[in-house]
Amino acid sequence: MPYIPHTPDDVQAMLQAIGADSIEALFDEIPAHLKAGHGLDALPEGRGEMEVTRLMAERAEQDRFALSFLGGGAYAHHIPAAVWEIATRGEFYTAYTPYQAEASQGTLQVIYEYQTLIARLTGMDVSNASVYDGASGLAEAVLMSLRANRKSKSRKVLVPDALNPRYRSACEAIVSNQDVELVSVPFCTDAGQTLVDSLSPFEGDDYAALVISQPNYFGSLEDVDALTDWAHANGMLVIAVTNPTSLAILTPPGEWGSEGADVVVGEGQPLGVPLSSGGPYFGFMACKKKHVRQMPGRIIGRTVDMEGKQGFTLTLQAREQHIRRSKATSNICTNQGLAMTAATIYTSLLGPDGLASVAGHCHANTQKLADKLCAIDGVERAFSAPVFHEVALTLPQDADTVLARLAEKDILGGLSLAKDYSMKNAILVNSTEVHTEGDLDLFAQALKEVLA
Amino acid sequence: MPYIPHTPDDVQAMLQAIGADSIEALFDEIPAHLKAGHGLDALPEGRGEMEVTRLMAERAEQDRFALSFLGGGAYAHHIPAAVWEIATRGEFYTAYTPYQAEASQGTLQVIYEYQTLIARLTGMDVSNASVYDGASGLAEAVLMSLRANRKSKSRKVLVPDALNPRYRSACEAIVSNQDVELVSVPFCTDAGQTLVDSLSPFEGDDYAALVISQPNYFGSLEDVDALTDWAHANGMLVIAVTNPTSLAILTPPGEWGSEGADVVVGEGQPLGVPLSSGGPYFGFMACKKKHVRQMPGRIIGRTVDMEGKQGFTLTLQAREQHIRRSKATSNICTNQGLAMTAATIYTSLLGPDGLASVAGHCHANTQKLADKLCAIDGVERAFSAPVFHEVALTLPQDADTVLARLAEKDILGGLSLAKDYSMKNAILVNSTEVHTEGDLDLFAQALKEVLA
Amino acid sequence: MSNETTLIFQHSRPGRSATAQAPKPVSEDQLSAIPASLRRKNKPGLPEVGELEVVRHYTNLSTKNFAIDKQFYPLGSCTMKYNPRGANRAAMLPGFLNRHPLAPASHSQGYLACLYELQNFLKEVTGMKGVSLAPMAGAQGEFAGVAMIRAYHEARGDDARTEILIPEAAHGTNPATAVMCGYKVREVPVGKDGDVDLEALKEACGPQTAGLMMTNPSTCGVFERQIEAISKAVHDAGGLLYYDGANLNAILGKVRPGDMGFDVIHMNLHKTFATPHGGGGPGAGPVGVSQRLLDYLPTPMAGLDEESGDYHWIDTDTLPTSIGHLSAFMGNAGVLLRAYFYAMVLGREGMIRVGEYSTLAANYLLKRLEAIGCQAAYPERRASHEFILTFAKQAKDNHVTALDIAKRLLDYNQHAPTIYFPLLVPECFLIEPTETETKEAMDDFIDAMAKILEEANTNPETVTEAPFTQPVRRLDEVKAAKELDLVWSE
Amino acid sequence: MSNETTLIFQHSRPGRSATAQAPKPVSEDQLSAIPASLRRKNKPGLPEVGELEVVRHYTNLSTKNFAIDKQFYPLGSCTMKYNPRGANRAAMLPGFLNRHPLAPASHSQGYLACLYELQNFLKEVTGMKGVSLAPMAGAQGEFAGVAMIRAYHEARGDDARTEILIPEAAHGTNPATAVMCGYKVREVPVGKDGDVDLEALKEACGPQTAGLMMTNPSTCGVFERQIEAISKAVHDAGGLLYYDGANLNAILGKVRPGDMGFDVIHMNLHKTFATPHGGGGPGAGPVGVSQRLLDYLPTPMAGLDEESGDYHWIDTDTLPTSIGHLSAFMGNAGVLLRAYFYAMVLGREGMIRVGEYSTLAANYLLKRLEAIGCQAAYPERRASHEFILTFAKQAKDNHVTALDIAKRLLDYNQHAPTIYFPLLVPECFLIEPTETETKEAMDDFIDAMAKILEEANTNPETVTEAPFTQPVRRLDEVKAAKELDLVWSE
Ligand SMILES: Cc1ncc(COP(=O)(O)O)c(C=O)c1O
Ligand SMILES: Cc1ncc(COP(=O)(O)O)c(C=O)c1O
Repeated sequence: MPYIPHTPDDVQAMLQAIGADSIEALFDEIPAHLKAGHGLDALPEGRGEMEVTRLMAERAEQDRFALSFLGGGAYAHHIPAAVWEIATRGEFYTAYTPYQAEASQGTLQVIYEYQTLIARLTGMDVSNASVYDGASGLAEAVLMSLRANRKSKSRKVLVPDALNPRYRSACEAIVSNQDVELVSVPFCTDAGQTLVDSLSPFEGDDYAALVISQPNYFGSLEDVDALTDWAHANGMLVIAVTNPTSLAILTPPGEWGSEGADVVVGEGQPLGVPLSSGGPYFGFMACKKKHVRQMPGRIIGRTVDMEGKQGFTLTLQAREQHIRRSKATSNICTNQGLAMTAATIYTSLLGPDGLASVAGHCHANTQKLADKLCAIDGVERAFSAPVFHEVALTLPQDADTVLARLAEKDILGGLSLAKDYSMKNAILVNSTEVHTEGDLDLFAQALKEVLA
Repeated sequence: MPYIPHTPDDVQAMLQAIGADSIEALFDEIPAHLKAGHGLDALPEGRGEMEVTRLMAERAEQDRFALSFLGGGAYAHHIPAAVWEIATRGEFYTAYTPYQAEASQGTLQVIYEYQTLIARLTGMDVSNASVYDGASGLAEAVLMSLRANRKSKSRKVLVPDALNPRYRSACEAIVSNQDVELVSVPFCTDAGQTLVDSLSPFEGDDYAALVISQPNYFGSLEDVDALTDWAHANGMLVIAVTNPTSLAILTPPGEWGSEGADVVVGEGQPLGVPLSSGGPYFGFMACKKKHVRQMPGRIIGRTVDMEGKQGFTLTLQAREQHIRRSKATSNICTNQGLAMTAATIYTSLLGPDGLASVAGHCHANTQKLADKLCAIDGVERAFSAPVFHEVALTLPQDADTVLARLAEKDILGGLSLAKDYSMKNAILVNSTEVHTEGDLDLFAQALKEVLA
Repeated sequence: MSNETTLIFQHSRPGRSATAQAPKPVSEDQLSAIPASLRRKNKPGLPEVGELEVVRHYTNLSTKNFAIDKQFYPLGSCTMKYNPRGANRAAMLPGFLNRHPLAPASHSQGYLACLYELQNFLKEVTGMKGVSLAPMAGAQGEFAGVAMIRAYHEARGDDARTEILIPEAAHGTNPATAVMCGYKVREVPVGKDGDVDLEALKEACGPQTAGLMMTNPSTCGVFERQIEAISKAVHDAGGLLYYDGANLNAILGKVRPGDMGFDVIHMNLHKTFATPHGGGGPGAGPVGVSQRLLDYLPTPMAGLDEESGDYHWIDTDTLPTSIGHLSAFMGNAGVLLRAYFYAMVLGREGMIRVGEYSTLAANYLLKRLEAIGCQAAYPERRASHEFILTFAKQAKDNHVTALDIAKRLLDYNQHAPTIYFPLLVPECFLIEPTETETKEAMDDFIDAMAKILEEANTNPETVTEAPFTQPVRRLDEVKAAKELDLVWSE
Repeated sequence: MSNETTLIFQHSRPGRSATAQAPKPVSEDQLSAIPASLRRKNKPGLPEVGELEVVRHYTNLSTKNFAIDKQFYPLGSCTMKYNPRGANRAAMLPGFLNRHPLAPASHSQGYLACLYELQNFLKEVTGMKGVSLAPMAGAQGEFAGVAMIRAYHEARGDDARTEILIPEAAHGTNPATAVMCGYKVREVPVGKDGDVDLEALKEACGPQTAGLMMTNPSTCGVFERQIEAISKAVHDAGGLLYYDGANLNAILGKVRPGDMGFDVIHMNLHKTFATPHGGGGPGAGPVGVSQRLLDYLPTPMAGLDEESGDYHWIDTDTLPTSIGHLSAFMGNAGVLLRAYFYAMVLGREGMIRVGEYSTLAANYLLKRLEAIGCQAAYPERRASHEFILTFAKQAKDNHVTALDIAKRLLDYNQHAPTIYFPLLVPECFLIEPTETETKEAMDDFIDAMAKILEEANTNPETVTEAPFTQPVRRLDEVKAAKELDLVWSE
């Protein structure tokens, strides 16, 4: 029996100890007519590891492709082999939430180190142990801002249109149940940026927070100092949404404007987590110390044991559902521990200089790619703002059609902006350190052919 | 500096402690003119893990192929994922020979378990901790038989022509340096077996040992009982060369004839080691207890510590080069520990029934494949003897040409017997549990087309 | 005598790095397009360490964890069963790992095929009509489920329903979820036999009832025998029935939530489908629904065009009534692939065996522990896949608490069961052995418990001061919460 | 308190199995072609255990090892440097793992390209004219080397050469190899300064001299300064010079064996090229040769057709004078791929740095250890990448031996250096830190040594009875050798 070790002798011995005649007898409290003998007919017969592995290998093989320039919130990076060889060690892979601290110092110390890494990368005081992903993390941050902004009674939050639309929709799906309203802030269609000017209509109204995405969905860099100061001047908290790689070279949210952001969230995937069809990733979440009791999710503290020796433990559990139940900051329980562990190893391996050079190559490659593509007739940058590692381009033809034709050449040439922004001819293109000059040329060549 | 952690400060501090001005000064004992400033110009500039991984991934990709029926001493089997996920844990992967027993109980116990597994599989009393591979293991067994057979003064050993020719040539290359002669025993060209009849010419002469390969190179099963009894009756030791998978269902060498084989060697690869272009594999080696002091290689013993607790340690080291130097049983030092570890895990996972069912499928698939191929006009079994999981077939055309044309269809349809046995039209074909019915049909179909 | 407790930051030296891991630095010139005002002034205080140090540090840290791969881990409600290594390898095939979540369907057929089949398997084992794999853990599955209940009532204009009923034994995520979905929570008492107090429930039902959230078997470790009456009461009041599938392991193949009358269910694939818990996650919390909630399932889902045989995504453009996306992409894909592997290996028979053998193991362990003097919370009942012991007597007589016994178990190389949950049983253990542990592993646990009970009588300090053999002794939790030290500083 | 020392066989229960791992049993019918007389009568006594038990058992066993990934491991002569995880991943790419060793060249171009380039890299770093990657470890490389020397003399009809000269400091594999190649061994004494006794060597040279085997830097941890005179003496006598490349790490990029006059050399890729030691292996022991031995290199080798750009195998059909094959296929391919990865990451500059920084580390460690009172065997000499300490004084004064100190180091979480080798220095440690360890790791080792020296004076039992913190105390080796227990039985 796959994964069940019992022999007929074992079963007999166990039934005897129980005093039952058969395994079936153990289900005698279930009303008989509920126990439909349905037999799970839609399930196939069990197969061995060899057969299932072969089937899945064939399926995985189907989805291989040559060359991708897709970004939009998930980015291809080189992941050092050490990251997952260590993260999948049984001790990390098959443990659970460190409820028994003494038997979980490994996981607990990793989380404490992770919290420190995130705090330092974001310039914030404290971090939690991860939430599901960047988008749901934003929803948590929005709900948190309502609790944390004691000066505001509002259930409204300002959200820029230049935010990743997938973040907006997930956030909406989550917070709308609590009658929270996400109010749109338009972006400047020339610059591709959220201008302070466009915020003036909201002055004087009560909003709990302003969301600032750096970079924004178009890859554009926002004037975060001005936006942050505006929000604070208007009694709002600032929720920063950032890309962690970019923080190796960009001003950390903790230093935005004169006071810094209040809460920072983002998608942790770029820190050593494979694209893997969208997950498991992890959302990181950090805040100023004064808001820590409003932060959802697990938090680890450093303390000492009875003999004065350093140790780590779950702390501030009174925020969590298993203690506070309906009064908890969130319902989150299982988080994304393993991906967070991988990110901790990744970030330690890269260090500040390594991560900065990854960020630098992402930026430089994206610039280079934009130049190469814009050298093609009719291809232009859609916006004037400086970008980090993603750039919007307008094509002389319908974007969806062009992308489909590129895909036929096994090039995934970016994301269409048609549906989300009614920019029928625009695409969003990303490059990272994984692309060689040859890769960029291949793309440019293919696009030229498709447009010809 | 890749893999070197020292910062300029570290270097300064170290040089200061040494009292040297520069690193170069540490080489001042080397005659200056020998230190040619050659600069290693043929080496490329160093690249990052990302680039080298990409290059190697592209190269690995080049060598992927659809469907292989190659055997000849290395066999494709399903390897449970657990095997290498555990074997490559740092504790096994980055440790060395367990010289410090107290800090190496993990490796030591694995070897002790491995020795037990091999002894039980082969039906022998004792096993060593592995030698390089099956072929070099045979050379060690031949040399060992000269030492162990005290009744014989001979430096000659009888070796069947039906032995894997690669084993014979490696063995020859090794033992010939000590003026050991390998004397050929022909096989019956009808049966593809080594008959006792063909041994009669050697009766009365002094040979240290007779080598018996079960199955032999053609996949044929030998009459091992008769061969063994003949050898013992003629004062020779018996060296068995076996396939470990087959031992799940075939008579173990320890039970051959009335006394059993004296030494058993073989290629351990089928026990959980990937094909991996030929290595690292491991040779297993087992013998009767009375010969243990003549066996080369590391051996682990079970004992107790000062408190009476069970523990494991290297033992009988007086056979080994680090103690006995020129009087050692062999020069072997580093062996194939990791592959042996993998094999121990593999064999434990499969168990007696699992391994028997792998062996059974190998045999059944090979029979089925032979039937399918022999249904093609002009294709026939080359020999009449029963086979385990490899079979020689004659084709109506030149074997090398046919195989090359199959390879163009990405089917590696077996090994040519042209060069080694002057059987121009014959091929050696293997199937294992990894082949589906569809795979066998594909091969048959392709062969049909090639021969048409 | 080792320095294992050093933090990775303490290994840092300015200028040290794992050079092979990063591309060569870019020149300032190449960054000139980024305005100086947006550049960070000081490099972030990440550790500057070499590759060997990182590998050694995290390898050593890993050894300070208990884990299924090393210990029996009978954490009740968590289903710590064996995580097949084959599933890990399959999910980490480069073709899966490198697939971008927004790759077009033309380049996703292999992946979509796995998801589509997994949806169908889950429908079958739960008896539901539709399944979405999108939620990223049990709690998010709960969220999706209750949000669908809300969407359902709203679509019918039935907007006076403001309350969710929840038995008091429920897991904390249940009430927290209800609140996240904008509901008030009304707790329903549980009787002495572990079943819900049916009369109290009936009284609680009314036009304000949006639904009831419950597990069955419940977190009391017993099967709720009145499930049909409960279902009827809630449905009669116009509410819907939510099934917390955390305990699905107990009844796989025996009885299906759909057949018990539930309208919506989440599953914890990291429990029932053996995907790893990863030191806290990730999980996956797919939701299944009955006919009436089909239109509200969270997106995206995998769809199949029967004619062409092509797979596609079902998203809000084709399912506009959906409660929408719960994550940026499509949930915890890698977890789903592992669950798919597991389901394929087990197949029909294997699924049925899970319920049978997990129940067998729990009842065996319960009876044996009772025999050595442990007190069952519900001694008259069958255990489901888990069961509750109470150490109220030891706490009273010897001042040895459930916590103490849990800590002492660590010294015996046994992970402690879940403690102090559910809240309604004092000094309790919730014990779940799962079907993948041998009888010998359970016997070792029983032996350890026997010794500890003996120690509690004869030498209570060995229990109350335990553990003695772990990397640290008991930790000062008060200090941890009062002198918050959440981030390291030099 | 755990049962970790249980053998896997003791977990066995009749009929238990890891069912997912094997295909379903075949019927007796399908085996009917195998004569009953050849079938085994009883199933082999392999363990019958479940998948979780196997994973748990071997995971737990692994934790009872010291390893580079966990500890400083300064085992002299073994070059225990960091094993890059990237090399492991690259070598385990499915395309490499699944390639059958006898796949035709048409299906091996990627693999051959790696081997071909590796051959060239090794030629360059050693200064030799040709390289074969075939030998499977250092000792097999030695065998190949000496067999080539023999083939060379034989080809010239020079068959009175029956002796190989070997300095007494040499590694045991050297004399053992000479004998395996049919030679007698004559040992050459080593002087007080660690250099060979040149006069004695000259006297030993003669028409019976087939060659000399030596390492440089030698196993005394110093560079043999008279290498040119030695080379001349042996060559003048008609012998050839064999270089044991186990110590190549010390001189990478500084001086090349080919430039020192060696005719043949083996390299230990598991040392110098950072491939893992795997708890005892595998290694790889490629051989390099000067012009005159090119024809004898072991096969197969990778060749390149410059015109077509295609790679092919060079085998005995095109190189009939080769000493032939040393294994069934082509050596330890997976190890070679790891070494290739390493060489590509390091590149030209990196190779040069290896020699520099391994030498820096050794000299630092030596000076610091001397400063705390350790006795160097060759205090006047520079250390190479390793060096020797002698504890003869401690043995005499305190009855604390090198073995005792080694065992005590384990308690300080430091792997012990090589002990009692080379044989000519009494009570010695051969210490090799390698270039991949931080100064702090070395400082920890120094601190531990300082404490142990102190303990040896004040409290010698803590040293002579060590270790105290390992899974077992000192083992009864006499019992192990006398009451041989090599195979478990019930
Ligand atoms: C009964 C019960 N319900 C819900 C959950 C929540 O699931 P998750 O942790 O995956 O969010 C759990 C998990 O711990 C549980 O035990
Ligand atoms: C100096 C020296 N020569 C030769 C060898 C033999 O190498 P291997 O163990 O790879 O056979 C060793 C290894 O231990 C060594 O240290």
